[in-house]
Amino acid sequence: MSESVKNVLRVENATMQFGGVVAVDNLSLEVNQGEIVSLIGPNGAGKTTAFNVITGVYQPTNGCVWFDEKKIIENYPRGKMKKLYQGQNAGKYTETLSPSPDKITQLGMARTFQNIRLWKGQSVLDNVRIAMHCRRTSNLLTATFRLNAKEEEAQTKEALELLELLGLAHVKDELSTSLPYGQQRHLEIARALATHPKLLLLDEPAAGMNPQETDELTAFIGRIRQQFHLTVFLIEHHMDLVMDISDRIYVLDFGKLIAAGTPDVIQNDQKVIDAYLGVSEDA
Amino acid sequence: MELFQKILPTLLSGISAGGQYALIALGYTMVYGILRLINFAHGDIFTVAGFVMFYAITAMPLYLAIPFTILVTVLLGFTVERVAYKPLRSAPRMSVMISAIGVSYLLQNLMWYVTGGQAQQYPSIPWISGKVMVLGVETKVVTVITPFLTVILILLLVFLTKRTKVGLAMRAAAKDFETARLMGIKIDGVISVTFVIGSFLAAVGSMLFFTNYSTVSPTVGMMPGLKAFVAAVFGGIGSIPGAVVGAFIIGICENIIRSLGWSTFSDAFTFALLIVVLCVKPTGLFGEKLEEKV
Amino acid sequence: MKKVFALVLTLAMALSLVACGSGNNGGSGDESGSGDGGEKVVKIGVYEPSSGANGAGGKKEVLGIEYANSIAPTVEIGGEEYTVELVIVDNQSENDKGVSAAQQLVQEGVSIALGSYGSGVSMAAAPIFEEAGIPAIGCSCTNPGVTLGNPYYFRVCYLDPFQGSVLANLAVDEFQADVAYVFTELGDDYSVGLGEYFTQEFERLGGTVVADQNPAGNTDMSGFINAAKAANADVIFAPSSTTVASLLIDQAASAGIPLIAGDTWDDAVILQAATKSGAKVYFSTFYDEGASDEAAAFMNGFKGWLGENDDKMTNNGGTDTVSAVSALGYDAYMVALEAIKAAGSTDGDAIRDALAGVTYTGVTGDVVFDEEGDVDKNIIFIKGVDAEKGAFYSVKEQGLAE
Amino acid sequence: MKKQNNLKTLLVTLVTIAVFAVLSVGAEAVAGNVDGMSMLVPVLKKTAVYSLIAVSMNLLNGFTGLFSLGHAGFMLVGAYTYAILSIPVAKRAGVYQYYDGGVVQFSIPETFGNLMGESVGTVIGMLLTLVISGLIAAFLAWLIGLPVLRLKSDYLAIATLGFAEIIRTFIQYEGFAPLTNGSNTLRQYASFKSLYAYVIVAGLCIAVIVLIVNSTYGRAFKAIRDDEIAAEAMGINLAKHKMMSFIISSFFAGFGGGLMAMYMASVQAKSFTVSMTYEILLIVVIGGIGSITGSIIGTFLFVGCSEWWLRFLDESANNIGGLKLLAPGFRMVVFSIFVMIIVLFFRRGIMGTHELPDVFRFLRKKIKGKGAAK
Repeated sequence: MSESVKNVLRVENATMQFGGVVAVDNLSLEVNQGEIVSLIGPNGAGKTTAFNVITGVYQPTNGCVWFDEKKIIENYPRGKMKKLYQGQNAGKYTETLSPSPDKITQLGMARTFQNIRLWKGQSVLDNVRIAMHCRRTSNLLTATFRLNAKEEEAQTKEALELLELLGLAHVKDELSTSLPYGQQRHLEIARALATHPKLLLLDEPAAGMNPQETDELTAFIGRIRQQFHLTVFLIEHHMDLVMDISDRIYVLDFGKLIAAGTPDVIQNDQKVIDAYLGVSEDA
Repeated sequence: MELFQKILPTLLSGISAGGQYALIALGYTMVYGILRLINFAHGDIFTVAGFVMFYAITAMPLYLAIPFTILVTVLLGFTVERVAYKPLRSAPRMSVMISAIGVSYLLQNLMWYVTGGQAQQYPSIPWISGKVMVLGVETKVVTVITPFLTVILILLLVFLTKRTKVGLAMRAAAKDFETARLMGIKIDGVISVTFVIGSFLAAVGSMLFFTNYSTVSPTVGMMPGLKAFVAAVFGGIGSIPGAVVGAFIIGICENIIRSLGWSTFSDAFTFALLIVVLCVKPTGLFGEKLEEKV
Repeated sequence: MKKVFALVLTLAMALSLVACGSGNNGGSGDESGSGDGGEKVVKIGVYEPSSGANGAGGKKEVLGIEYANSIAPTVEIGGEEYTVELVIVDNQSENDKGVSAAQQLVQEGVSIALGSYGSGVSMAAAPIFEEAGIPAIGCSCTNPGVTLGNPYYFRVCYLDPFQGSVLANLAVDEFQADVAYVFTELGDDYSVGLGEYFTQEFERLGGTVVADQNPAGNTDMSGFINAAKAANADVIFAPSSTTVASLLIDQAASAGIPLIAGDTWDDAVILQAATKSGAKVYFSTFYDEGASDEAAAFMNGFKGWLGENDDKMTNNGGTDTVSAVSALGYDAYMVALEAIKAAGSTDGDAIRDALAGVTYTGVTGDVVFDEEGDVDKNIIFIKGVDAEKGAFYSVKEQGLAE
Repeated sequence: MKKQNNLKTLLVTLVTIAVFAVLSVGAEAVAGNVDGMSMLVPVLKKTAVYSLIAVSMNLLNGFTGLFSLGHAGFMLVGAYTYAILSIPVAKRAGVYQYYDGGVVQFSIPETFGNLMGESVGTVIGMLLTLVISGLIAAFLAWLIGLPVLRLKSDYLAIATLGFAEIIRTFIQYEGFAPLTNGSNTLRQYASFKSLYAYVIVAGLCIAVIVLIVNSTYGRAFKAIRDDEIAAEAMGINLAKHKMMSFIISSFFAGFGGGLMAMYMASVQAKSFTVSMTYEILLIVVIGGIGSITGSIIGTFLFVGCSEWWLRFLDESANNIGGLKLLAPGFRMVVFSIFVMIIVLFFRRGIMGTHELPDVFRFLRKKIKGKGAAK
């Protein structure tokens, strides 16, 4: 890190409670400019829920989220939840701020999904172009009568470049669902990049990939961070990848943060070992 | 007392209408509870029951005609499910709904073809067609019987769903279709039972309904069907008591509006009520709260 | 592959349909073709509903026309004998479908059109007939709008303003009514229009009107009956379709208030409903078999004709009751023949001009058209239901009080 | 390259419409001179009008995945707006016979006819009135959309259905009768006479819808249909885009309603019931949800079958032998069985989500492929 440390994402005391179940419990974390940070933990630890809170899919029950030094999400237990609330820091937050996911994406945060969510009926190229829709300058009228041809052209060109980068250029006209699994994951990343994010959230990008593909992906994530000046926050079970790539790692278990630090620190942390104990690295 | 005398007929009509809506609404709510399908054809099945009774009575005595009508209606409900909904079980919900609309279209055209579009007079059923005095107001026996019969049928239904094995299976299927299937519940059987019960209630409902409003025509079931559906949504779709309460509220409200001389807007009011409920409390009055899933 | 198969199959289906359809139509085309060869043919279009809300009534009107055609199958034009060919189309009681049907008549080259049951579809077809220069004779469409401003539309029945006024007079003369409850169907121009004219006249005669409208599809009439009772109404005036009527009759019976209605109630459905419930029902109609020799002859002839033919009987609702609309259909056909004869031509415009001068004594009364294309009938037949016998009976002939 | 492509598309569209217009003139000639073709022109006119309406419904139900059943309501508003604004002043007294000629005392086509000359001005006035019809329907859609579009699938369907019924009630209400003529028919307004006029106007509207569907907004709509959550996560504002689709769809439904009013020559609110919406929905399903050419083909088949080719099924004279099957109404039974077969066994309709040009391209490729193999 040559430049001074500036955090892109800061989660403060975020708690997500569904009925009586606390899925994420008082989670606080930071992701700094240019870093690659991983969020790991056993299955059901609340990792994806944390992502959903950060990207606005869920409204947290309590706590707040900062992006680019601006508070974007905040909530406190209200209504029925007031009585039900089991988490901590009740009363600390008093505001409600819950933009919809699209607003958050437009601020410069993009994500991929664990259970791939490509647009099924669309071609590979269109999947990427649709993600550029949020950056359009055209309005309905100009778009309908093709007065935005220049923009369209530029977008198509950029989309093709992205596909090239991810090795998908040769299948650009195929239906997205006809791609093999690994390529679908790549397409998800291409789609996320198409929104021009500052922060890229990857939810298990290597799930279902073989070791060779995983290695390639590791290298690739490093490359795009350089090329697009990205900050990356990822959830992953492949420990090789995580340890290889991460600047820092957060570990969740039963919704609670149990450890944080550099790969070396985490690898030797007793709590983490306990949480994963008896389970092979690839679990 | 004089005021009471004025209000009573309105209330009686309202309760009677509500009872009939309730019996139709139950068919909607049970099917929706399990399949998440608005069975648009339900109102038409109800009308077919009316016509079957009309034709049955010309060929056989009443005590045979009633079970015959119920049997035919139940068979129709069962067949519709097997032919038009079962093949689409894995299809998107929209396809099934379109299929339901198609069935409704077919049944209406079929009734038109068979009857030639003539409205028919429903036969009178001796025990319930008579007149009776209630608190100084003359009314039909059926008006008084309907709410009681409705309540009895509903209690039976609640007993069925809460205390029997089939009921347990139905509730399981309503909660989680896939898991229920994995747990060894024969889902097709459960769905068939649901349609059978729904059609049975529609048949009984049609007898009460047409005894009260004694004209059967191919499109007569459409509006009551829609209103019964509104009642089901209003009460919280999937909830049996909800459907009943919703039906009575709508029946009574409608009649009050009519008695105030605003009949023009009585249907519009029903729909407005629906939209308000959907916007304020999408799960209806008694609807089970659905956890958000992504 | 499956997709392609489906596509091919559907296309095949569509093509076979086209083939079927054109084959069928080709058949009817051939008939007229043979006409060109030997005998001369004049085509009369029948524009009536045989399906939809008014299908039952429309079919009865067609029967009257068909019966007339069986009586007078030819017409003499300029000394030559022409065979009359009926071209019957179904307007399905709906305006948009009616337009297609009317255009079909135009394309078929009819000289004159008859119909329809229901004023709405007639008004929908009026501009099409006018543009094509084809005169039309309405049978039972009573709304003033049918002929008003439509120079090619004529009709053989009386109009709603007259009918409404007469019925208001009936209410006063027969029932000494002070308060009338006027029940109309929301969205139905016939019902609302007749209600309006009744109200005007009834109020002019010093009565009070309480009115309400029934939204389409509603089956629960108890609210209206309650309201009528609450208003102490002496009569209920309920111009409505037969379906709504039979619902109303059933529920009005208990209230003991007599019901008055317009021409649509001259129907077996009403007879059944009123007989069953014992309600007091009176309505206006176009035709009374006892009114004249022509009327009696028509009734006997028509019943005999129905008896010979099962299909016709089915279309008449399965009974041999003679509906007023059948009589009107008969008259309309006969008037059309008179006009064709007078015009001495099959040309639409010539027939239109001739129609203005036609005088004809029909089974529903004399037909002489005024400049608007309407007939001047100053008496209306009032019929009632005899619940014990289960039959209609003539109450009186009602005119307007001066 | 892209620009050229656009130009080409535009050219192709215009040429297609022109070809259809020429064909329709031909059809009129055929109908007048060939026996048995008398229904051709009315069926084609209705096809043109209904195509536009079906395509507009497809935009919402097929391309955006919003299952709305309120179409008849917007058509009703469009038809009434058109009729009210274009009845010639002199004829108003006759049309609004119970309301002293009504409150509207001008006619847009007439005014333009006076200003710019009978023929040109009237046509411009009519087109303008059609656009106004669409705009009013669109405005209503905006009002209704605010509360309703948050609802999901079948709840949305039932709520929009309810709104359509409410709209109808208000139009029929006596209190507004000086404006709407209440329960009575509106008639004697200006309308297109020739088939080609319907074909050109409907064709241009459909062309605009095609342009929208293929624009960046159209792609966003399709993304919402395919996966709402992913669409939102990729920065597409769901509320805004759903509303946009709803408004556009309603605009064309209103515009189509105006055309339908012209075709029907008289309008009455009672014919715009739920059944009308169902019919259009079935057309869309037959053609293929998500295919514009499918909707057009579906309309032609639907209108043709229900009004023309199956008519012989209604004639008891055509009964063969002792079978008494054929009678009035049988046509509609056969027809609804056809519809059910398509709904059940050809769930994707005739075209699926494909367009006719795609199919041609596919076939050409296949033929070429075969040639290369040889």
